[in-house]
Amino acid sequence: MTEEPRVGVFVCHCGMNIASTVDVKKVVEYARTLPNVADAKEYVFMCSAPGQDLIKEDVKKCNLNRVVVAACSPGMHEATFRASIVEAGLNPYLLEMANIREQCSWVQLDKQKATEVAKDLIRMAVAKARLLEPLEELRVGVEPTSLVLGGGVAGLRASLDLAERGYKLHLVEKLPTLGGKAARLGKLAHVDIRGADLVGSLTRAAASNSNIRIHVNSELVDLEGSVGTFKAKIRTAPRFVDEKCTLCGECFRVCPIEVPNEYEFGVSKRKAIYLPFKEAYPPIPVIDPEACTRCGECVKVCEPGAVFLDQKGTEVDVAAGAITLATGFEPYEPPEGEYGYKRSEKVLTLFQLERLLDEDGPTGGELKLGGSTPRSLAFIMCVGSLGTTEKAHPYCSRMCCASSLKNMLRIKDRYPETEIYAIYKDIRTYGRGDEELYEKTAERLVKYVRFEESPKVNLHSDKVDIEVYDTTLQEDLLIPVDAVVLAVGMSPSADMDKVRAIVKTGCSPEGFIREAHLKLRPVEAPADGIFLAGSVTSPKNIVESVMAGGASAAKVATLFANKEVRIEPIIAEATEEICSGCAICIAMCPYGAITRKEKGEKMVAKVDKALCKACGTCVAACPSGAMQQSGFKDIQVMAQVAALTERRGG
Amino acid sequence: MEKPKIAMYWCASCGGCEEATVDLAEKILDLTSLADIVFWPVALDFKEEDVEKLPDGSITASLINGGVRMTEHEHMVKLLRKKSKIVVAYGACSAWGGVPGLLNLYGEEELFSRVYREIPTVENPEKVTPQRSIKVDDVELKLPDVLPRLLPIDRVIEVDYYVPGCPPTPEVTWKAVEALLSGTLPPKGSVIGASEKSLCDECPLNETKPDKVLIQDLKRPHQVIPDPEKCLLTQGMLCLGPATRGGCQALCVKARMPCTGCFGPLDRVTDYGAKAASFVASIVDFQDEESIEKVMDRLPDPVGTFYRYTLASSSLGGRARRNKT
Amino acid sequence: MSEQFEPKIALFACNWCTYAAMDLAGTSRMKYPPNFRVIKVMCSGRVDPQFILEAFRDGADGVLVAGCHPGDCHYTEGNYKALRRMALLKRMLETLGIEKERLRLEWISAAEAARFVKVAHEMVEQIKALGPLQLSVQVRV
Amino acid sequence: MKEIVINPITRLEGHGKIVLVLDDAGNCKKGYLQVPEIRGFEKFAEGRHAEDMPQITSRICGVCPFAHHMASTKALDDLFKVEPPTAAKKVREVAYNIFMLEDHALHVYFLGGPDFIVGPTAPKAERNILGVIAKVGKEVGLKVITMRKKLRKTNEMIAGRTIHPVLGLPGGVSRPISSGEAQEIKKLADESLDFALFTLKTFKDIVLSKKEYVDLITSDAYTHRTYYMGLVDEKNKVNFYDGKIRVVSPSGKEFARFDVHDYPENVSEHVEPWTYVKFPFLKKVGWKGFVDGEDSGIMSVAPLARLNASDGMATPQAQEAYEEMFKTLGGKPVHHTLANHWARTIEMIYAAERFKELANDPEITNPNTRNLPTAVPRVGIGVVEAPRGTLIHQYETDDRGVIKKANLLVATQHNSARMALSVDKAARSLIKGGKIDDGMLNMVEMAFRAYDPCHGCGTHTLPGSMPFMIYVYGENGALIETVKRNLP
Repeated sequence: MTEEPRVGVFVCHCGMNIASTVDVKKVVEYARTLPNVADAKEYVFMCSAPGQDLIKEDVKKCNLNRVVVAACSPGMHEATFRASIVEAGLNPYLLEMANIREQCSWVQLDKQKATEVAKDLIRMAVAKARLLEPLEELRVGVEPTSLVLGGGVAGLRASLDLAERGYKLHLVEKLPTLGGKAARLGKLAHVDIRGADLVGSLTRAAASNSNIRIHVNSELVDLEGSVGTFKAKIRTAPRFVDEKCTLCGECFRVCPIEVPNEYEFGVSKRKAIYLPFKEAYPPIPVIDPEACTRCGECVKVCEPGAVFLDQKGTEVDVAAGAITLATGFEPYEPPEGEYGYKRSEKVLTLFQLERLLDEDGPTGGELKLGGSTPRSLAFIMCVGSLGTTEKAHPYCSRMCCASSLKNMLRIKDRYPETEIYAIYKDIRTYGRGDEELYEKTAERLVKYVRFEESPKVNLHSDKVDIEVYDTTLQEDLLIPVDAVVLAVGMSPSADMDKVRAIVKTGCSPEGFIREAHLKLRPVEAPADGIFLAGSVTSPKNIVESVMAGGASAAKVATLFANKEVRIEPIIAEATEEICSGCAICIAMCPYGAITRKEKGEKMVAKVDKALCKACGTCVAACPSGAMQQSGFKDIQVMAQVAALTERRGG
Repeated sequence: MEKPKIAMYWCASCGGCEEATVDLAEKILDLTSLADIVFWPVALDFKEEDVEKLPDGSITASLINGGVRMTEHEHMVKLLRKKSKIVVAYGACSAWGGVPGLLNLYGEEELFSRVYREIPTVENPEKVTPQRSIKVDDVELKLPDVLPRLLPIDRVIEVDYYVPGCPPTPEVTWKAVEALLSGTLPPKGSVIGASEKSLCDECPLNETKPDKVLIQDLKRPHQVIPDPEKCLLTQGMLCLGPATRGGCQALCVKARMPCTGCFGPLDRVTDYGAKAASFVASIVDFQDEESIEKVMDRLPDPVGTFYRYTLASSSLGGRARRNKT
Repeated sequence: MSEQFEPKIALFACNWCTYAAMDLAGTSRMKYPPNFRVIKVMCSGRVDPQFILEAFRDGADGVLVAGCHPGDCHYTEGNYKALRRMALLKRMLETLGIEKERLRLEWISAAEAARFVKVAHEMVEQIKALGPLQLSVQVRV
Repeated sequence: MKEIVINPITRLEGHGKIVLVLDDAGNCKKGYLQVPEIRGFEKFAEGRHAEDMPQITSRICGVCPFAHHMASTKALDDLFKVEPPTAAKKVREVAYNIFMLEDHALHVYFLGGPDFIVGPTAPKAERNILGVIAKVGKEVGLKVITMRKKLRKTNEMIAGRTIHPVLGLPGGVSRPISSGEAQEIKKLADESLDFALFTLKTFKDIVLSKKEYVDLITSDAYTHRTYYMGLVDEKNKVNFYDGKIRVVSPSGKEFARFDVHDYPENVSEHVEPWTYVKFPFLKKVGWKGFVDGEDSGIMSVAPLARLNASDGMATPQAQEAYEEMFKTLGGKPVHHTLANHWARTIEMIYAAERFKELANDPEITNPNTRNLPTAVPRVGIGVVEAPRGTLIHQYETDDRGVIKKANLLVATQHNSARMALSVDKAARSLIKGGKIDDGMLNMVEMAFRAYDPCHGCGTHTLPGSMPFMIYVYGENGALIETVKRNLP
């Protein structure tokens, strides 16, 4: 910056708000004595039209090239005064404000002392203003196409809400079918429909919406760029069966391979060539490449010739302005032996129970364990939640209580004689209608046993014993039952870390994805352009997941509607002539905005302007001073500091 | 035409800077052919008065090493400033006080009582200490005054250029001399002869760094046998290379020892120790106070570590000294 | 000086929390001592230890660095970086003969105007008790 | 009465300033050597990390940084109670002998030597390395310069840096020597020995062949009967890197032989109000003022002292030269200060021979050069023979290895009392009748340059003679005359 700074200082009375405790005259006189101050003026309301005109005229008259306004908090009128100096032909970032109302006149009583504070604040502002530089606001055009990862309820809701607003999007699902976990639940609480049907209505809508391009059996494998201009690489695994398939079912019959059916949470088996479930979308079978031996039986029996064992996977690059993460959760998987899990068919998880109670499930809704229907059942609650065991998560998984209660009632409906124990640490029926479920179970004589020390499950050939200290009765109980249901909670989805690594976003202490702000920005990731739906951020029930999906769609739509993102130019930048590529800054950035790029054979840090959010943490860490933040450069802040007293600031 | 005149002078230094110039070896002869060395205490001699006699600004460039410790130094550097067109702070001591600047953590009294009384081998029943002036068989013997603090020369006179290093390597010295003789010089106050970037730029281990440089522990050199193929900092050793000006070609790191910062700060850094501490603290990969403090406990002497060569030039200049009010 | 000692305290305030909290204190017409001189930064993570030593050198009797509560940083973790740096700097200040009470790190959210006022009173009292710093330092000529 | 101040302005902060007091007859009745400098390493060592001391204390002297670095490193071995692997010890000793050789060469050819090689009476302008080159021939001169450069480059390779090395750590050295490097080192070792032998030959041809020089060396003005101290191995042979401290009396009898840990029982330091340097002396004899003889605790260190304090050299060719010297100068101990120059060339041969032994020892390329300390540090003491004499570092730390107290007995300091004697005696025997001429003053100066004193290396001047400014004051302290010595 070659030109000699000519600073104009404009002190506002704000009616009496400032003038009553700050001697404005004195302050203005003092301001005139400061180095590089070309002129200082006062006015009763600087923000008023005449006040702003005063500034504009003065900028021209005294050809000022820096402006200090001493008035209210920048939060109030920085924009106003920036606009007025722009009209006067100056760059908006050549303005510095001294907050002498909120942080001075309003909080001080003694006029003399308040006046001293005002003088100091103005001296410091002038010191910084001298070194201000013109900055150009950055704008990035936004590609109005979205990328939604995860085809569960949250992802589907997010996709539909966006598509219905007229935006195009890619819906990417890792599994061969849409629907997520909800599609594998039986009858849902409060509404008398099965999970598969609930999800089915969404998948059908998505499938028939021309704005939505569905990629099942697919994963995001690479991501470049930033908000507005992401470039995503989507890899689709081979399905080995194409749409010519008529679902005659011959191939299932002849396939010699049987493996546990993950869509039934392992309570039944499926073949190597299979249709995940009746309502699966797309309604095309798929071959499990791990299980398949390539024996070719299916090819032989396939009339339409829809099976291709040598099919290859495909990769496609898509441009996206925003990304919504709806990659869901995993049911908590108890370690073998925990509460007898996997040691006996009499011990099953809540999700497995859902399958057994589903009319379309393997048993047609019959509750049969090893051929017989249990006459007594114990639900152990909070399995994998509330820190009940060493491996358990510290948090509450929110959905397991209501879901357990619902299932208890289903069992009571179907097998009224069944004796049911609810062994719980805490019952949290916070959702609408859930409390009624709780009361109904009481009416239906479900026996509640509360524990602090998690119960012990002893397996016997004919029955299961549960040892537990009941904190209500305050005595040890031995409860013999025929079967045990483990009300397992929710864990972060298995490939969460893989996804996070690709989209470069942080995780919460629980291992879910961290929100930009827990309360105020719950469906946004810290990095711009990354949105969050469903249980990627924390355990959620279906209602909450759907809400989050809709909310995230609204956020994406807002971004798209603006057509471009404006970036405050107070971002960080590394001076290549000084940067040695020491890499200290990279770990400082919560947004992954800094990378080391080879320049010639040497390395230097490079900041992605669109990713930088201007916190300046990398600048404070930069050991060489190569990294600087526009508007908050070391020399600018140091000048402000040096002006603390007149010793050096004068 | 007349050859440029060069002067070299030493204040409170160890002689290493002189050795460094002697290590120019045969290049010294080149130097003498390019310039007249008008003043070089190790080589030639002038008495103060003789310098006085020189016309002001008649010396093309004075290279001064060592910090200002005694009253004579103060006087002499002021004199040289007057007589020289260009004054160069040569070496860590004159640029930032260097290792002897660490004495600024203590007062003169503490120094004298330690050296002349407390040290166990001292046999000093009458508690004698050296005197500024003392009569011994009616002759007055004088000793020069020790300043309350050691000062980098730019706290006493204006300095035009800096040549960093403890000591500057022959390569750096020669580059600086060439710059001075070529006359094509950077803006006043610049460092000459060394790199514009920090040591990492020329360190063979820089590319071995992972994307994110973070540490869970600080290790002092005697506590770890480092993998010579990996960046020392990423192994938890306090290598100050990232904060230190390059130019030495990473001599210490090549000897598997961390950089201790003898080439000092880069242009935009005003307080080397604070900056070095800032980057080190920043990469301590913990978020709870207790774990952070645990890591800091591993480094009992941060001041001596981060200010090894620059304490006298730091914002505080040493242990805070209050104005007598 | 005959009048009673009014310390000068440099306050590095995070734009999103403490700066806002101070504005709130103002709009709620709370009162606090006239000793703070605010230097606004976008995040406490921007505060370079150099700034703090410079402040002491340039006449500050105390320095207050204030940012968002842990976990609430507007930039997710800038305040943790501040925490790390202050932890180390405090140790250095002790060796450098500056009482650690003169450097204070506080978490004050945008809503905690009252908390700011409380901290302000506390710190001013502490520093008045310590007395003026008034360093004598040589600067470059 | 008059007072003469000789102010060696080669360095203003002192490193030797001479005050001569003349009686009314103009005869010198007292000469003082003042050291008006203090840098306080013992003090600011406090609070530092112990393991940093080898690098911090090397800053005491940039001419002999290796000496402090090594004494400090050995103090750390002791402090952390950790034994370095044999390979590490050998690497240290290789570097150390290279350093001794190179530092002695500096003195012989650049500093003290010119007095003899070019001659004390030769014009000042020639009394420097260039004069030496003129005298011994250009190729020889270049040989000296390149030899020194090679030695220093090699130490840079081994120790990271040659000025302020970074090699030393408690329990070893920072890096091993690669087999490739070992090859270069072997080559250099052979050259070094030739060079050392050549140096002795040159010294003999030029100095010992001239009667007036020998007379000068043996003249009474340069003779003091003091105790002598130096490190010796178990066979009482000179060793630079390690051993026991041995003291012989002026009559050549063994007075003491002790481990460095017992130095506080054997050595004390006397303080004078007119100089910043302290005067170590033998505690068991006691401080009797600035006098020599059996009853005065004043001792001497450095080359001649080391040879006097030992029963010989540990290597054959050095031993030969050792015997020759004592034969020529009339048996042990030799009390002639100027014989230090001769002793120095003999030590160069030893350093080169020892260097060669180690260079050919396959052990030096053993990659295992570090043992990590485990003990809780308390107190550590280390000793080496610096070019200028016995050098002792002692540290006391807290559990974290932070220095609580440090004590440094610097080599030159051990000579300070005898140096004061030398200056006083030379001045008194040379300056008579108020007549002061240049030659005399050079003689006075030679009296202590022979020690190659290193109060921050004040007397290391290329011209080989220290420029003087002499002020003659009258009784009333008024300046009577000033004499300049070899100023342009």
